[in-house]
Formats: sequence, structure tokens, C-alpha cells
Amino acid sequence: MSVTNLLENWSDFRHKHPVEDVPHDPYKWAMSIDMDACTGCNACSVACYAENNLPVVGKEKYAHGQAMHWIRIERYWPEDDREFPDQGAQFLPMMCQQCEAAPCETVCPVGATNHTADGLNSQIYNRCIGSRYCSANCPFKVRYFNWYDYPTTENVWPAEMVQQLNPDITLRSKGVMEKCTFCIQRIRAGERSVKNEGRILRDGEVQTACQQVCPTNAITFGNLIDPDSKVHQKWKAQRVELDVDEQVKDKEEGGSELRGYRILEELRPYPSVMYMERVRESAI
Amino acid sequence: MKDIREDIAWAKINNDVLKSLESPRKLFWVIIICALGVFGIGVGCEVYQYSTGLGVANMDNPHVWGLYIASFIFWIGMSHSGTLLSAILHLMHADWRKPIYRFAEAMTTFSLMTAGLFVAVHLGRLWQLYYALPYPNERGIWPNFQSPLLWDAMAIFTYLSSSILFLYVGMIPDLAICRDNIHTGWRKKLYTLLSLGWEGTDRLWRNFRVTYLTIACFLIPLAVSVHSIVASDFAMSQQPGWHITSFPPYFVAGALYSGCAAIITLFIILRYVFKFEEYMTLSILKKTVRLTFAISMVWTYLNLIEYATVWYSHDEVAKAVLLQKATGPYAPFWWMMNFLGSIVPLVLAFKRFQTHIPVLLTVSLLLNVGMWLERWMIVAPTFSHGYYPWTWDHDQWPSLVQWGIVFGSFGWFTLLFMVFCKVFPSVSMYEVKEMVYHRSQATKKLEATGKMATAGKGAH
Amino acid sequence: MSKRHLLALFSNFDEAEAVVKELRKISLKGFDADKDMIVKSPIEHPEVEEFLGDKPVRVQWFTLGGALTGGLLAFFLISGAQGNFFAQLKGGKPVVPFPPNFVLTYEMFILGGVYISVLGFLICAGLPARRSPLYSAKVSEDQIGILVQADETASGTLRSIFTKHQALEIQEEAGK
Amino acid sequence: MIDNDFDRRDFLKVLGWGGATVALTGCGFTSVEDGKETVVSYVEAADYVAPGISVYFNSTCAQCDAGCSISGRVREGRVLKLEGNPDSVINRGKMCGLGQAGVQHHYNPDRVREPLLRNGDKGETITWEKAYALIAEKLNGVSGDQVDFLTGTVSGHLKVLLGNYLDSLSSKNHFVYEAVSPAVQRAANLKSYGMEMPHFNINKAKVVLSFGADFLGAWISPVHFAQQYADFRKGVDGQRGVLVQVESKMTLTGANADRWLVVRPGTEGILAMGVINALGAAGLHLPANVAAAVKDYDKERVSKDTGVSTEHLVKLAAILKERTPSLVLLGSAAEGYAHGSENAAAINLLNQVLGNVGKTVEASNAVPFPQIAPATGNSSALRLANNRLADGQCKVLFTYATNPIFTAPAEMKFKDNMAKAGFKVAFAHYLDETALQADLVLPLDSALEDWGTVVAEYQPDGVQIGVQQPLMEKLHPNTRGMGDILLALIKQRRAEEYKSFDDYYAYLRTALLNNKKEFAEAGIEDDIFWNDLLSNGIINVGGNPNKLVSKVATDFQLPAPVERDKQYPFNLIPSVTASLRDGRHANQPWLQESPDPLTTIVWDSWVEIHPRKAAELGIVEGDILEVASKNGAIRVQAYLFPGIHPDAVSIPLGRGHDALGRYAKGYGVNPFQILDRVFDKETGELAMHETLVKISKVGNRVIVVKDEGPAGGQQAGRKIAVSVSSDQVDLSEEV
Repeated sequence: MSVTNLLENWSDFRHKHPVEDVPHDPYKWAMSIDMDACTGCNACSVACYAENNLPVVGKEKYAHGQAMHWIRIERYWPEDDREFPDQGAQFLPMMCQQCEAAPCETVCPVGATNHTADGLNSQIYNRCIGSRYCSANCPFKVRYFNWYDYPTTENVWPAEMVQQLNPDITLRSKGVMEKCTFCIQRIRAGERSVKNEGRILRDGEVQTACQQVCPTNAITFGNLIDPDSKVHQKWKAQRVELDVDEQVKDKEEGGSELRGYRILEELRPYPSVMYMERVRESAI
Repeated sequence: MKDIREDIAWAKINNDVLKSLESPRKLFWVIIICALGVFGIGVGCEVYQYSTGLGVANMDNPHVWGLYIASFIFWIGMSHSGTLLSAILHLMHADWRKPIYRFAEAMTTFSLMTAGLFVAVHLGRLWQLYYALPYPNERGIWPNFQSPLLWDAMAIFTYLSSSILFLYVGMIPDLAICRDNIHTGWRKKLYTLLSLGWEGTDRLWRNFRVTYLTIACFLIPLAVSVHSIVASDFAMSQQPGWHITSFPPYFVAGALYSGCAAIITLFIILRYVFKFEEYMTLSILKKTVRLTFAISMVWTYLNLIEYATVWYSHDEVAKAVLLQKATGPYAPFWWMMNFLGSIVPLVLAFKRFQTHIPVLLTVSLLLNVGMWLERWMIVAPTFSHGYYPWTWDHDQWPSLVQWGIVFGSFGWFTLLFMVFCKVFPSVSMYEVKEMVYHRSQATKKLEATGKMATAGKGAH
Repeated sequence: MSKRHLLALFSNFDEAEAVVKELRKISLKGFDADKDMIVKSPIEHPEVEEFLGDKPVRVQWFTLGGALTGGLLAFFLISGAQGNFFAQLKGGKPVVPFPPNFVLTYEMFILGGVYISVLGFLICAGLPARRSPLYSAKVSEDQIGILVQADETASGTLRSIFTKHQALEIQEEAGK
Repeated sequence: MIDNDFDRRDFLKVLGWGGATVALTGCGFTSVEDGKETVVSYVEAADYVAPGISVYFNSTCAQCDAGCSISGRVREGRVLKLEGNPDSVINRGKMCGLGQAGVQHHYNPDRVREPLLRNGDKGETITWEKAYALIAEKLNGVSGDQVDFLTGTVSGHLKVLLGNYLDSLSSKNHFVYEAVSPAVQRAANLKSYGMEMPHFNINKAKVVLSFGADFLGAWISPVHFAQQYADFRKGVDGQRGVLVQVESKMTLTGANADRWLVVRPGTEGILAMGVINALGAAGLHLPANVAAAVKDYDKERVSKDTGVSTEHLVKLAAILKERTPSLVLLGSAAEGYAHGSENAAAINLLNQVLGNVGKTVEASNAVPFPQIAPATGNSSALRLANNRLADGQCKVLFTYATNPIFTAPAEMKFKDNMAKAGFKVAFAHYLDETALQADLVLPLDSALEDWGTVVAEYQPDGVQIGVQQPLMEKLHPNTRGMGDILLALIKQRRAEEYKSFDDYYAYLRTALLNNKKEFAEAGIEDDIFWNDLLSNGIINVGGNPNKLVSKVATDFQLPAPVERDKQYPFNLIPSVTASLRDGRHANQPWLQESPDPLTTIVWDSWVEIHPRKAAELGIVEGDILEVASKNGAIRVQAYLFPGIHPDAVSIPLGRGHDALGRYAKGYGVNPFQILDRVFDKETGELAMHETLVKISKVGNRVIVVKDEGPAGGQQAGRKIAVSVSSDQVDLSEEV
């Protein structure tokens, strides 16, 4: 530490992203979720349990709201007073939105949650002391706290089932906050594997577990700053930008023909997940 | 109304106060045993929670904060009136504070200690608490200074240590008195050690006065900042019902309010237990009660302002939280909070109740319940009714473990406080002497100028 | 030539004041009114300070120094920690964000001020102090004490002055 | 011993795992657990273990009968995760939640580990030799006609072996029972299209009209159809596909429909006829006999009978006429009545009238080797087996992959009847309700430990034979593969014929190699062929296209909708959920904790009731209701659900086990138990939706354990899940 360093790099220490410049290089991981394709089948959620060693908490703890699903499928009904939901329900997969200006990051007293250079909202389990402030400040309520020591809780991982656990990820002990990581273990493994080739990851080389399993390909994941990536193209086609709080769709004429939006973006967390509106046929 | 007699012998002051260190009423021991029991329950609950996990408190994923944080704010708040009485009134030369500021300051210190406990109890990984401490370490990692929780920690540390210093510095002359009068046992050693060789020389008094004044000056903005920062825990977040700019003054008012109410309670108890009737006079009580009433009205005003700003704003989300407070699962508590916080103190406006001990004891306890509820109503409903409707209330209700720890904290506080009053003089002897001295001087002057007849006894 | 201490106790501040005034005027061997006379009182007594004359108090300089040090230390420690050890963005904010650092600077300003003031108090007041050779518990009760130090030859004069002003008790250090 | 007539090292280089399994099945066990006491480190790791490196092995999912090909992630000798095999034409690299939970079947702590012989109320551990000997002994002196096999769907070489074993016993009594199966539809399809299961090309249709076919949830091959659905939504020629779902209780597919039409239970056929009538009215040419058959089904009458408004009927006809091709699907909600076959016929008729046959309903391929084609299950098989047991005709009963005591209506008294058989053998993974009643329980390898071939009933493209291979060594040393057991049993009877096969692996290999020319180019070496086969995990054979016909038949009579029974005013709809199906996988915790998509309830059963009806009856969420049919009653928590006809209540199947394991036992109720014994007249299938029930509050109330908060799926004005009308957006610009 030195004051010299502080003074010399002052401008660096004062910059912020993504508003003022583009520090994400070469990756900025992002998602796009097409709710017209999502059928609500829950395969993504199970995949997440399998990939990320999520504990099955059991009925009693679930009843207390202590479930640990990093990705949950929410089901919404139409809100007019129709007697039957005759245009169906609406399903929404909700996971950590990997906000660029994440409300959770600033409030952690120990800096256990940070922004990574590739635009992820990281969670350092070892560092976490369990103040749960991040969850309190998360508008989406997608952070999950280990209320118990699940690895030692009866019937969560009985002896045989321990063997199923993904060795690429730790088991979280009690008192630690966790959340969707965009399958960071897969991202890091992928980045390392292409390093020798002196290139960066191409689109599709890293898939999140939920994306991989989704039978209708409703989830697209990739590098937002790679013009060849599907996610980039989708964001572009929907004219959704990362660092604004109102998209073309809402503020410009003709924008209503677009479907892309981000949830609660008026709070300016700059989420990295774009949702695309569900479509319902008008002729029937 | 009877006040401290101006012609009271100084030796009697010494005697009376020193007696409180020796032979309190039996009630003292009853209180100590009850406090020990309650504290024991809390300790048991905490041990269970520590070893099993916070889940036993029955919090859940939207409701990540429960009674612990509510109680934390409550105890922080309680500490504020100690500073109010000792520092602000000191600067304002309000001499009626003198017989009661010592225990108020002790209350500040111990309620801060209790609040600190809640920070620890609340943590998921208490054993990693040191990660939150800003000290150079081999890991090269520092806490996150952006977090209002860290500001909290810093502010509380500053406040607690300054309060202890303030309490201690102000007590040195009295410790010397104790040293001079108690000649046996561990107490003698303790007082000799703590009185640092104080002999009341003019040099000591000179420096003492300036130091005491300086710390008092620091304590006032500090106290305000502490509760504003606690308010920032909420106001700095984005959550509806918390993200309110009037929170800092509102918190400060609430803090003074609950603190004053607690002072009334403790005043009454101490007065009886340690036979301080002659010093903690009803006249002082009346002043405290009037102060409390005034603050209760300030709090009521700020509370209404908060509702009004939310109600008239276009912030539908915050409005929904407010509506939910009034109509949702927390409604009984919310209405009770408003009733206890704003209606019950109206009793204090009646002169005949201002010195009516049973009424005051009841009212002050009710006010404290109301203020505790206020903190709960700040914390919990936002979790139940935040931005994201999908996660709204899951019938979250604190478990017995959580309640047990909250109750235990009252035992802990009472225990510390009562032990302090038994070991250290809880009425400031030298300052009561000063008070008596100044009053008699004033009387003399009035007599001398022959104005006695006109000024009468309205001087105090 | 040896020096002796004398302690006289008075119940009345006016008498004590008169003693002090008288002692200032007379000249005695081995007695300097500024250095060898200490007034002890049970309360903080402005009149005592007045009649003892203007003696400067320097605690406030400690306060100033402490507060400034605390504030500066806070700002640079925190900014340095953020900039050098923890250079990760949080919540889209700069690495060294001002508002939180100002809050902490403010707290440390007070912390430094209070701590160093107390330290200054101890230094200026000479605490912890050794007990003086003559002391009476009455001083902490209700009487004012005047402790003087003078050549043993002067003790008679001093005694007479004390007695004149109705000293309740006069203690003298035992002879060598 | 296996004679390693190929270089084993080379083999392992290619395949790794397969080779290791050869070793373990042949030469005693070299389990990964072996040597753990002596700390055998990775310094001398087995060939197939590369520390820190995951290897993927292809196999076939056994969680349901869709036959998805899976790719198991294996690391350090343990299977960690099941992913989809991208080469499979069925699931194309995708998976459902049920399939992924296969690892929890494998690692399940409640698996049976030793052969158990009944001794009073307890099971006594015995050796396999004893068990086999016992079976031989019990079969001694029993005629072939007195030996019954009750199984779930079987296919592939297991089916062949099973058939051969039955042959050797001269028994013809193989009953293939599936509690939930599209059996009525098979019969109807056979009549209408000339085959039981044609291709349904959702992705080629512009409009899909589904009569209760939950193709996104639990219908036939959900992962395949979900992918077709995604294409369908993107559209043919840029025109987004329109889904209309007709049913009395909203399924997952219904929840995704553009228009969900709630019909009075059982009137699906009437609605189909009404649509044909409306199409005729809209100008579509109808064959004369069809026109005659539907002439009574004018829109007013149909609207009155079904509860679908005339407006929607007309709109539906209009869109079906305008946007072709369309596709009409038929699912369990339409089949499950006493007139299920008639409903099915009417619905198929609609498909024919719309001219979809040959366009979106296309010919499927017959499996070129009929002996490995799946023996598809139905519920009439249970009836037959049950009758035989009741009459004492069955002396020795074998059960495999089925749990009739759990899934049979209580009124069939299967449990009592089963006791009449002298000797009951259960081949089982768990001690489920049926295994508990058996005299001998033989523990099976999990699907991730066993060899096999799987042929799915629904083959979307050609015929795909799924190869099942062990993904890791056996977890428990004393379980055996079903194939191995059958082989051992068959050797008791025909030792000579099977002596060259040491185990099922050898049998399978030989069988496949014998038909090498059918699967691969000529001249390929045996080992290379075999290795390719294992590493692909699938064998694609063209198959012979079935002959698609469109037999327009109008010789069916739809009954008028029944009047409400005053005493039993509700139709009970036992719903099939995507994750729990008929309940055989209820002991997999991921599935228990995976919220039901529509109600978000976990770990419990519930009864769905329409909010209007609930208000009439003073029922609120969480009230414990007694749902009573003529044949029994169950008590279950109420859930107010807008997607259900007010005259119906629905309870999901799959929960309510009183055995099976720690994650299944005691959670929820089992609606199978209270079903009435009503059968489809034509096929003899159990009419699952025909049960009438009454409901009453029993007084207590619980908090429903679910993911949804009390906002109940409302967004409170926040812009969270947004929906837009198709004429508001421009989908052509999308990527």
C-alpha cells in the first residue's frame, strides 16, 4: 500500500462501469430469456440443483421459506378478473440478474460479493460472515442463505448421494449466502481451456446448466461484447442496452414492436438478464 | 414540590450515595436473580442457534432480518438519551441533570454493549466476525468500507468507547471519594486504581473541566451520527419503506424518545432500590417526563411526515409497504406501535401524572414496548412486501429461539446495569454538591440584592 | 534545609480565598505561591481558579491534533485499503467512493478527538499521580484543603495564617 | 469369465468405462470403494480415472419410456450429472427434470441392496444362489399357465429375454401394465391412421388444437415435443404457431396455450364434433358422412354441452380453416372416460377433416426387429392380471418395473388378490408397496449400472435404439441387472441354449453383433462396431415406414353430458405431473422439491378447486378437505386454482406412498386409491377421469407449502412478467 499508488492511479480508482467506459474485456456474460419459449417445465431448476450442489431442504424448511433454488420458476396469472386464465399462465425463470450496478455489492460489510472483470456478480463463500445485508438489498430476492448446515443435515445428502456432488464446487456451510453464479465453474474451466490456444471463448463453448438442459432453448447465455454471440445479437435486435434504465421499447415510437425488457430496471441495477415478453395470439 | 435541599450537608451526600454501594433494598437481589435467569435463557437460545444455524430463529429467504436487527436498533436508540442528558444538558448548564446523568450514561454504555451483542447474534458466521474488522492482516483483505454496516460498526465503536471514556472521566472525582471512604476488600483496590490518585487539586479540576466539556461537545454530533448511520442501513438501501430521506432524523428522534422513556423507568427503579429519594427527586422526574413528552411529539410528527410523504408520493411500491403495514399481517403491531408511541404519551401531558410513580412506570414501559415495535415495524414489513411480489410474506414468524435471545438481552442489560450501580456511585456526588453549592450561592446573591421577595422560589 | 508540607482544611471558601490571597502576598523562605501552594476542593469550583490566578489549560490542543489525525488517518487508510488491497468495483461505484469515506472520516475524526483529549487530560493533569504526602478524606467530602510546601522554618507562620482564618484542621508532615 | 479377445488397453482408450464394467461383471468386483481402507491414491488410479477430468458416457434414460439418450458426466469413477445426448433424435441434447433426477435414483439411499426373503413380516437377507434355487423350487410342479409376469413397459433385448423365459416356462401370461398410458389413443389411432403412434409434427403445424394432451408435461415424449413446440412458436414461414388447449383442468401445456378452453369434463368429443360442424359452416368441405354425423352438433348445442362459448367456437373454426396445416392432439383428459374411445374417434375425425393426416400427422416407422419393439403398457392388463389372481389361477407371480398395489384402485383389491398367489417375486429397486408384499425381493442394478437396449414407443425420426451402459461401477455389490437375473433364470430351464453367455453383457453384445449388418456398413470389425455403438449410445436404424391411412369413420356415438350427481357433484381429475407421473420416482428428492409448475406446491398433494366453487363452499386455501368417492376417501389440503372447471376437482398422482423410501413415504395422498372401477367400453382401459367425488371440510387448516407467496402469482403492478398480443410485436426482426 502506498499513497503514491493511490495518487498515481487516482483516475482508475474513480472510474465506474458500465456507465462511463467499457472495462469489460474480453468478456461480459449476459443472458436472454425468451418467455414465449419458456414452458415452465422446471428442468432448468433441477439442472441447477445437480450442477451446483444445491441442498434439498425438505418440506418443513421449504414451508419456512428456506428453499435454496437458485433459479425458480415463477407462475403469474392474468390480473384482470377473468374467471378462467383462458390465455394460460405466465412462467418466469428468475435467477440472480448479475446486475452491473448491483445493490447487493455495496452493502456487504466484508466485501464477500464483488463485481468481476467479466461482469459477474461474484459471491465469495469463504469471506461471507452472514450479515444477509445483500439479500435485504436485492430487489429480486434471488440470494439464498444457508440457514442450516445442509451438508450435515439429515437426509439432505445421505452417504450415497454425497457421491453425486459436483466436485468443481464447494458445499456451503451454514451462515453463508449463495446465489446463481452463471455456472462460474464452467466459465472458468472454459476460459482456461482456450487460453493455450491464445483465443477467447466462442459462443456456445460455455453453457450454463439451465441453458444446456432447457428443452425449448428459452435461455440464451453468452458473451455480450462478442458480436457473434447469440446473446449479443438478441440484445441488439431487441435494442436493449446494459447501462440505461429505459430501453428503446419504452421510450421511442415503434419501440413497442420489440419484446426485450429487463425487470425492475428503473431501479438502475443494470441487470445482465434480458427477458423477452411472452406473446399471445390475438386472433383467437 | 420537594427538590434537593440546598442546605443538605455534603457529608450526607457522600454517606447516602456510598450507602447505595453497600446495602440496597432486597428488590435489588430479586432483580439480579431475575435478570440472571432471563439472560440464561438468552444464552441457552444463542448456544443452540450458534450450533445449529440461524434457521432455528425461523427467518427465511426474503425475511433475512428479524427481531435481532429490530432489537439492535432499539438498543442503539436507548443509548441516545444518556448522551442527551449528560452532554447536551451539560452544555446547556441544566443543573437538574446532575443527580441522574450518571446512570443515564451507564445506560448508554450498557445498551450499546447490548446492541453490539445483537450484531454478533445476527451473524450467520459469528466465528468469522473478525473479517469485518479493519485491521492489517496477512490475507491483505479489508472490509468493505462502502457498506453502511461497516459505518455502523465504526460509529458504534466510536460511540461506545467515547461513552465509556466520558463516563469514566466524569466519575474520577467520585471514585476518589469512594477510595477515601472504603477501606477494605477488593473495592478499595479497585477504587484506588481507577481514581488514578485524584485529590481534587486545582490543576486537576481545571483540566478536568475542559476535557469533560470537549468530550461532551464531541458526543453530541457523534450520537446524532450514530443513529443516522443506523438509519442509513435502511435509508441507503433500495428497498421500499426503507429508502426514505427522513429516516435519519426520524431514527434520532425515536432513539431519544425510547431512551428517555427508559430513563424514566430506570429512574423509578433506582430511586427505590438504592434509596435515592432525596437526590432523584420528583422535581427532576417531572423535568424528565416533560422532556420525554416533547420528544414523543417530535417523534409523532416525524412519523406522520414519513407516512405522509409516502402516501402523497408516486412511489407505488413504498405506498404498498405502508398499506401492508396498516392492513397486512403486521397490522396489529403497527397500530399498537402508533398507539403506544403517539397516544399513550399524552398521559404525560397531565401535570398530576408527571410525578405519579405507578402511572409513569407503566407509561414508560409501554412507551418502550411501542418503540421496540417501531423498530420491528421498520425492519420486517419491507421484507414481507418488497419490490418482488413473488417473494411476499411466507408466514414468517420469529421462533421461540429468536424471542428467547431478544428477552435474554434485557436480562443482560439489566444485569450489567444493576451491577454497575452496585459497584459505582450511580449518583454523581461531586456534581450534586456543585449543584447544591451553586443553588445556595444564587440564593445568597438574591438575598443580598434584596430581590428574594420577587424572585421567590421559582428559580428551579 | 528541608522542606515541609502543611495541609489546612477549611469549611468555607471565603476563608480559603482569604488564606490564598494572604499567602500570595507574604514572602516565606522556600515558598513560592505559584508552585508550592495547591488548593484541593471537593467540587469544581470556579472561584478557586479565579483567585489562584490564570493558569492555562492545554487539553484543547490535544483535541485538535487528535481529531485532525483521526480524520486524515481514516481517509487515507480507507482510500488506501480500497485502492491497494481491494480494487474491485462494487455496485457500479468507483473503487474509492467519496460518500462512505467521508462518513468514516467523520467518525474517526471524533474518535481521534476523544481519545487524544483524554490522553491530553491525563498528561496535562498529571494523572495517574502519586499521592501527595498530606491528604485528608475531608477534601473529597466537604472541605477545602490548602496544601503548602515551605521550609520547615516557615511552618509557624503558615500555621498562624491558617489558624487566623479558622482552619478546621492543620496537618503537618512529620519531622525528619 | 469374459474372454478378452480384443486388446483391453485399446478398448479402454476408446471407452474407458465399458471395459471396466466388463471386468466387474465377469471377474468379481473391483469397486471404487475397494481399497478405500488402504488409501489407494490417484498415484495408481484405475485406467478410467483421470483425476479432475470429467468423462462423458452415453446411455439411455430410464426414468420414463420416452427413451431419451443421455450423456452422463463421470468423474473419478462416479456419475455426477446426466445431460442430454445431442445426437439423439428424441431429445437432441435436452433433458427434463425427471430425467436429470436419474442420478438420485442411482444414488438413492433407500435402494434394496440384498436379496430378501420374506420371513413373517420381515425380510431376511439371502444369497443369490439361494434365491435362484428357491425360484426353481417354487416353479417346480407349477404349470406354465400358473406363472404370471406383471411388468411395466419393456423393450429391447430385455423383452426378448423375458419372452424367452416365459417360453421356457410355457407361460403366455405377460401383463404389461402402465397406470398412465395413452392406450385408448393407440386403439383409436390404429383405427383412424392405421398405426398406434404416428408422428405428430407440432413444428410443422400453424395451429395446434390439443384436447388435453399435455405434451409439454407428461405426454408420451415431452422433451421431444417441447423442442418441437419451440420451433412451432418461432413459426412456419415466420408465422408464430397458435396453441389452443381444450381440457377441464389446466395442464402445463394448457398454461402455455394462446387460448385455454375449459370444457365440462368428458365433453371433449362433443366439442370436436362442434368444431367440425363450425368448420363446415365456415365453408370447409366435409365428406357427406361426416357432415351427417356432425349435423346435430350446432354451435349452440355444443356451447351448451361443453361450456365453450359460441364465439370461441367460431373463432377456433376460423383460425383452423385459415391457417393450415394444423394439428389436433388427443390426450389423457379426453381418453379417461367410459366413452374415451368415442372421444378419441371424434378428435381424430377432426384431424382428418382438417386434412392434417399426411401433413402434420405422418407415418411412423416400425421397429425392424419386432422382438425388441416395446411391449407398451396399459391398464387393462392390470384388470386381467388381477382377475387371474382373484380366481387363484396364478401360483407364481413375478413383478418388475411396476407397482400395482400403489397404482391400482383400492376397489380392485389387488393387494388381497396378490396374497392368493403362492409365491411372489418382485424385481425391485426399492421396497415399494408391491415389493413389500412379495415373498422374494431381488435387488436390481440402477439404470446407470446396467446394460441394456431401449426402444421407445414414440420414434420421431426413423427408429432409434437406445443403448444403456453402466456409467459407473455398482454402488452396491449385491444388486444385479435385470438381464443378468433373467439369464440366470433361463439357464435353469435351458442351460444348453444359453451356456455361451456368461452374462447379459455377453448376450447383448452377441445379439447386436449378430445383426451388425443391419446397423452399420459392411465389413466393420466387431470391436470397432461395438465401441462406436457404445460411444454413440444410440443405434439409428431406418425402420420400415408404417402405412399411413386416413380412415374416416363416423360410426361412434357420443353420449350426452351427464347431469351432475347430487350426491357426488364433482368429477375427480387425477392429474399427471411432469415430475412424479405415476409415483415410481417419488423417492427422488429433487422431484419432491421441484415445485409443481402450476401451483408451485412441493412435498405434498393438494386438491385443486375453482375459486368460485370454493367461495360457494366456504373453502379457503389450506383447508383440509375430505375427497370421497364411492370407493374411499382421502384427506388433502385445498388449493384454489383458477384453471379448473368448477364441476371438477383435481388431485395429482404420484404421492401418498406408504413405502418406497424416506423421501416418498408419508408425503401427500394417493388418488389412485379412490378411483371408481369404470372402464372404457371399447378398450377396457380404466377410465381415470370418470370418478365422481364429493368434498367436505374436515375442520383443520394447514399452510400450503409452496413457492408462490400470498400475492398468489399477481404482480402488483410491477412490470415483471409481461405478455403482449401477437399483433403488437414484430417477430420477423428477431434473431
